[in-house]
Amino acid sequence: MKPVGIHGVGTALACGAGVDALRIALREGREAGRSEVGLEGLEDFIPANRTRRLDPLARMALLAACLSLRDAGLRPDEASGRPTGIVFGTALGPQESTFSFLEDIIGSGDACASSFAFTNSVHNLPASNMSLALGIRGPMRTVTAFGHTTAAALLSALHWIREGVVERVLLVLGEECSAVMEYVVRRFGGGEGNVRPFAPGCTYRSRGGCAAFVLGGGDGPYGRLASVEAGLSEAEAAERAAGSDLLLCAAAGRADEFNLYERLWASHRLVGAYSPVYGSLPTGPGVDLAVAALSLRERTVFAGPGGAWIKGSAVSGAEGLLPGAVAVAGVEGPGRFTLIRVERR
Amino acid sequence: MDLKSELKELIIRELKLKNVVAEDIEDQGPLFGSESKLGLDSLDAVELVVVVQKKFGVDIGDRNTANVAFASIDALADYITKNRPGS
Amino acid sequence: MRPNRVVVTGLGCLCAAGAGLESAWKTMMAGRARPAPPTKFRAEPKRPSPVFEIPGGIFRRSKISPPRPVDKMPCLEYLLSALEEALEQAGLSPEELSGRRVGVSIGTTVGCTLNDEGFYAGFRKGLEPGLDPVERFLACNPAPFLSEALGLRGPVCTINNACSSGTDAVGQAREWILDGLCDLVIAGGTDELSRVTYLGFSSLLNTSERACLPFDARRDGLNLGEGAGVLIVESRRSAAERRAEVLAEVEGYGSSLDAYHVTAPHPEGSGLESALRRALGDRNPAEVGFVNAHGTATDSNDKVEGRTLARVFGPGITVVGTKPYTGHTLGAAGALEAVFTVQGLLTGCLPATLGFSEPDPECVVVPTRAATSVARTLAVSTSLAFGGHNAALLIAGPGP
Amino acid sequence: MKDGTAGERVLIVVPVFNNESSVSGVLAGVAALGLPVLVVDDGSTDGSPAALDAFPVHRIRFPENRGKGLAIRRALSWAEERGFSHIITLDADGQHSPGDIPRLLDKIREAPEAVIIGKRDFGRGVPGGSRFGRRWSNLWIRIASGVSTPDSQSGFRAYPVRPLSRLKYLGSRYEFEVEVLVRAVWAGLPLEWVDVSVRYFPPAERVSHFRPLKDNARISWIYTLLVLRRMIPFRRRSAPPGSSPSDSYGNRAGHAVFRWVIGKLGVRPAYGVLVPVIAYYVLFRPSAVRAAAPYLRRRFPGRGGLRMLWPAYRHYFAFGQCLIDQAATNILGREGLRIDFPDADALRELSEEGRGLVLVVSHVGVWHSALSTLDYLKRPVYLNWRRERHSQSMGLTDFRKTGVEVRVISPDGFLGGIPELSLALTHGRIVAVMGDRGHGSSAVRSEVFLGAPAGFPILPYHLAFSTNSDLVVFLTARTGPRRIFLRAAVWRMTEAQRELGKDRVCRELLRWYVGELERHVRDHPFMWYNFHGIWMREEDIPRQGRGVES
Repeated sequence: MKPVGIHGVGTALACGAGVDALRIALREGREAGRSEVGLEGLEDFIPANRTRRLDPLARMALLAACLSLRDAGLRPDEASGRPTGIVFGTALGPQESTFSFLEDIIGSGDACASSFAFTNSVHNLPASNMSLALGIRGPMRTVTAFGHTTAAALLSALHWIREGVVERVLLVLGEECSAVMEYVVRRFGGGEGNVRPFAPGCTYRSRGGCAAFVLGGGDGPYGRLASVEAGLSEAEAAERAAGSDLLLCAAAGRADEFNLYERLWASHRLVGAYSPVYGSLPTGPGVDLAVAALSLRERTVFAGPGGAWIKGSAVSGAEGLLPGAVAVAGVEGPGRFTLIRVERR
Repeated sequence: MDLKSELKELIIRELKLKNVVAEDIEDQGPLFGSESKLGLDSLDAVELVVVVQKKFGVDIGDRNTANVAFASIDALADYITKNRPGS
Repeated sequence: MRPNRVVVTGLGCLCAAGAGLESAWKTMMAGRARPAPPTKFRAEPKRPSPVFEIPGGIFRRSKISPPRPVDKMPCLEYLLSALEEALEQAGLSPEELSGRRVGVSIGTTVGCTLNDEGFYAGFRKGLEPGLDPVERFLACNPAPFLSEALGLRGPVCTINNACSSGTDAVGQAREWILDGLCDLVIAGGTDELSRVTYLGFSSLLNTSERACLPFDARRDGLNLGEGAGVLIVESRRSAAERRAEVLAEVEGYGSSLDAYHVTAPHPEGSGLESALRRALGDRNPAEVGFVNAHGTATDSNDKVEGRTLARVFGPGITVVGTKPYTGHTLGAAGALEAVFTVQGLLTGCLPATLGFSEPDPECVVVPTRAATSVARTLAVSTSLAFGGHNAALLIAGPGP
Repeated sequence: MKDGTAGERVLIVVPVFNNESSVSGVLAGVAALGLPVLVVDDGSTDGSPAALDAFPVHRIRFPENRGKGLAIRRALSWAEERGFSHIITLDADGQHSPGDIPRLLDKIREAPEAVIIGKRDFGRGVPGGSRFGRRWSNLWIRIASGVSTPDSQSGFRAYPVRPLSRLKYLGSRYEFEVEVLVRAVWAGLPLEWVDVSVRYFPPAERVSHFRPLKDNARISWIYTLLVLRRMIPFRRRSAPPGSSPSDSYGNRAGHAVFRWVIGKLGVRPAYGVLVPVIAYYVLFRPSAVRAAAPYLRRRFPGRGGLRMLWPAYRHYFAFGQCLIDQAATNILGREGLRIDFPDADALRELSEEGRGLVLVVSHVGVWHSALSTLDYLKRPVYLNWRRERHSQSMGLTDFRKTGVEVRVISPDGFLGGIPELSLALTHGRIVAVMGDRGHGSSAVRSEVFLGAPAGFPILPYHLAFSTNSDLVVFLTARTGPRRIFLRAAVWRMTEAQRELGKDRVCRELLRWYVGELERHVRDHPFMWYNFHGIWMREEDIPRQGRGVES
């Protein structure tokens, strides 16, 4: 089976834009708190007049994509140099545009619905805007399947690369946080303070953020995607994760997640949940994949903020433990797990 | 503020134009097409139809009417003055 | 491609033309269609346009017990009805599938959006509206819903590639089987008519005030529709083991972006052409008997699609547009049209592209004017999506 | 290839003796893995030494051939001096393929403290001798160590360096590879296996220095010696440091015999066998009497010297019976077990409230069986416990067969496992913690027990207080052959108590626990088996407990 490597990582999160901002936040244990995802950096990559019509989710996704390309040593205009595909995974989709379209209808009447808002409210527009801004003409797939999103997106990317449909895939996973969603989360019992994975009560807070990856054949500086498995039972996930040095749980403060992940972390020596750094995201496993890649590249187990640790050593820094394989676990649904293993020899 | 400058502000704000100010838009200059430096396309034209409807209650029924009304700022101002409800 | 081949063993269809493939196909072959102003919602768009609604109650209640009531979720009701039909034809029962590694790959657009006007109206006035619409939004994502309802363990994915979602869903099912992730996939698409999409397409000025006329010189826009299409896609080995009747083979799939414009297709159809080439693989285009075109009847789509089909398959290629019978069902379109493509290969004939009379030199190709017989060997189904994405399926029939 | 796994540093060891035809191929294969290599040239007289020059390996040379066992023992000490955590030995005759080394590395990461054996796939084409040889030595190993191993002769292995380099060995030639397995099990190291491929050459080609007659004789001799050694329960000098007296009760041979008797004949005959064995302990093992003395002197005050022997005998006899009953439950299953548990319903009602519950357990009676009866609560139990040696061989380690889902959280883990235990409690799980002996650094506070101040851990009470969980003192006693009595005293943690502050509440909880324990040992004098010296000399009673703020 042809190895698929992670060649570039780009993140646009509450802790800042770029993989360096994520590394600093992980190393210094900074919490996302209520800070917004800064999108100003997009102009350094794409001139403003070519991104004027993009809504916040499309902007965030494009920024993360450009950052991942730069991390892989590519300028935006070099993205289309080789056959490249785009996979965009989002659970909640473009909410700003959806609700501003409704605002128009309700506020100004049926005939006054904005075509900009309607266009942007179609879920694959972030991916289309990436193709326009970066001139990418390969295959495209936008996945919106809640808990299954991350695994489904990765499986598509793996297939295209292994079957030679493309040489590279720009994989972007992310969420936009609208006022409506904040209200919904509050009504569901989401907390005001910081996200605490496995906390007794619900500390889930709707937060936006994107993680982007440049995937390609052969090992990358971050290692390779050793396996991506979906629909695993709890026992199967625990067994698959057993062989890795570090297990990351995409726990993000939901009230019931202790029972969901209990068997997984009980059988594991080193466990981390970094949602306090980037906030609660339904595509959390996507950001955890970025953290896994960083841990492998830096040969480091990041301590993360106080709430990030369940079990394991608080040691971090270059001379810390030497992870060779990191597993990322996410809950797809009742009794179903996604398990992604990233390895770097 | 006269109708023409209002239209220019409107176009810049509603079509989310960047690095463009009202003074850059000439009254007779073409709004669309390759000669125009505003870089507007068919989606901007469709949105302008909605904007004109929302702000002035003037309906631009179909593409042919749009081609005529959107020829330039002057053309648009004339069309609106002629078709504005109560004018 | 690996030795493992991917075949279709079950078809399910629910659209304005009929509840179930047999009745829909009969209506289409008879050249009957009933576009009409919407009755399920009130709207005053700038350009009112006829739609293809599914009358309530004409379709079978599914035996599959959904984990949550689906009465207020037409997307899911349509999908369950089409699934029921497809499973029956494939000789599979929900009990038999439970617990097995079976994939669910479904395309949709409206099926996974929280565009509930009532809820938002309450929110914008700060009235703290009830969360039922949100519960429905969280429950009605089609693929997770189906996988949980049938207790399946295979991969799950809902694709939202706008109008090509259904085609991509079948393409993804094929990828999963070739990768050995599962032997059987429930693939398809579903969408419901909603005020939001109705007003949205009207705001883009690409809806017609009359019945849509694909590839016709008089065409001036699309009509929206609703419904669901489902295909049971499995490996040839699995079908042989179950001694299931193979209806057709999903031989190829291609997906490709134009990188040209957010709402208009690339003038030369470069994206569509590369999707077609990829779907054709090493097959000679001349072997293709007919194309079920996207044919939305908008000015730019039919011009670009027609010219590209002519360039790839030759101007004389037999082309059919089925949207005059179903309307543009968005997320379901690709799936319904894949179902109709297989049906065309099985029956060896295609319906007329209803309403077509005046050829348009810009479109080059001329779609079927009446019921047309075709070779039952090889066919293509195409989709050109909002945002410049193109997808194509190459489907091989039972043979001449 | 990275140099091993999380924290592990692995050295590849290749003993060589006149293997000129195959050593280069083996070393080339090993070099590709990028791991450090040590070759022990056991007095080769052929071209082997010259062949070694082509490879960047560390080398040790014996002037004359002294045996593969000695070569490996020398490699073990060489590795220990240089801080290697593991060595992987593979033969120089090409029988083992270096390509399988990554499998051993994965296993090392999974079980760093285990001896890992490359289990050869004895498919077709393997000389009869080897298969018979393998089965024969497997049988001896099972008798000598009570552990069954599918391929005890394979020389393709991974050894944990530190624990093994401290043991004393007799064998210097091939028999060493058998002896090291037995001693490893005695030292409490688990055995693990990974499948490895095996290349057999036609007899003519294979360069083997295994002298059938002489070496088989040595192997048989070592087996006999080990089995005999095992049967005679005299004190083994090589008990690893830091193990408590109760860790090394009887040894593997004794346990294997008892298990055999229980399995075949039932518990009563096993009690019969116990009579002479316990007599021997009490009469000839001063350490045994010394370990039980602190408790017995306080429990039966006024009996000095020889008159203490009889209570000591009864105490150890009861302890032996408990171990037999526990083994019986493991072997025969739970049907024969009779349980009297008057507080069972009270505990179920408390448990059904779903709040976190701290179960304070003690080294009394057959507490493993007691825990396993809690399956009726249908809730996972987290157990903060370090497995002792003797419990391992008596099969006390796993609770899998008992239906209760026990998750052992080792006190040697991060912060003693406290973060995990508190997390489990906040999510309504049951957490069982030892009340009569702390592990490692956990805080201890003094409380009068049987008339004198003794040190007790306060971890259970800290946990209950900080997570607002109720407590249950869970005590058990053996009241007859395969009969156990269970007692659950409940303490509801209320808001009012929490206002009193952690120190006050923890002191009261400890007093409550010690009171329950005291009443229990009054009723069942010979049921307490915490042979640690918990009673304190005056000077080392801590002013206030070294609490671990959790």
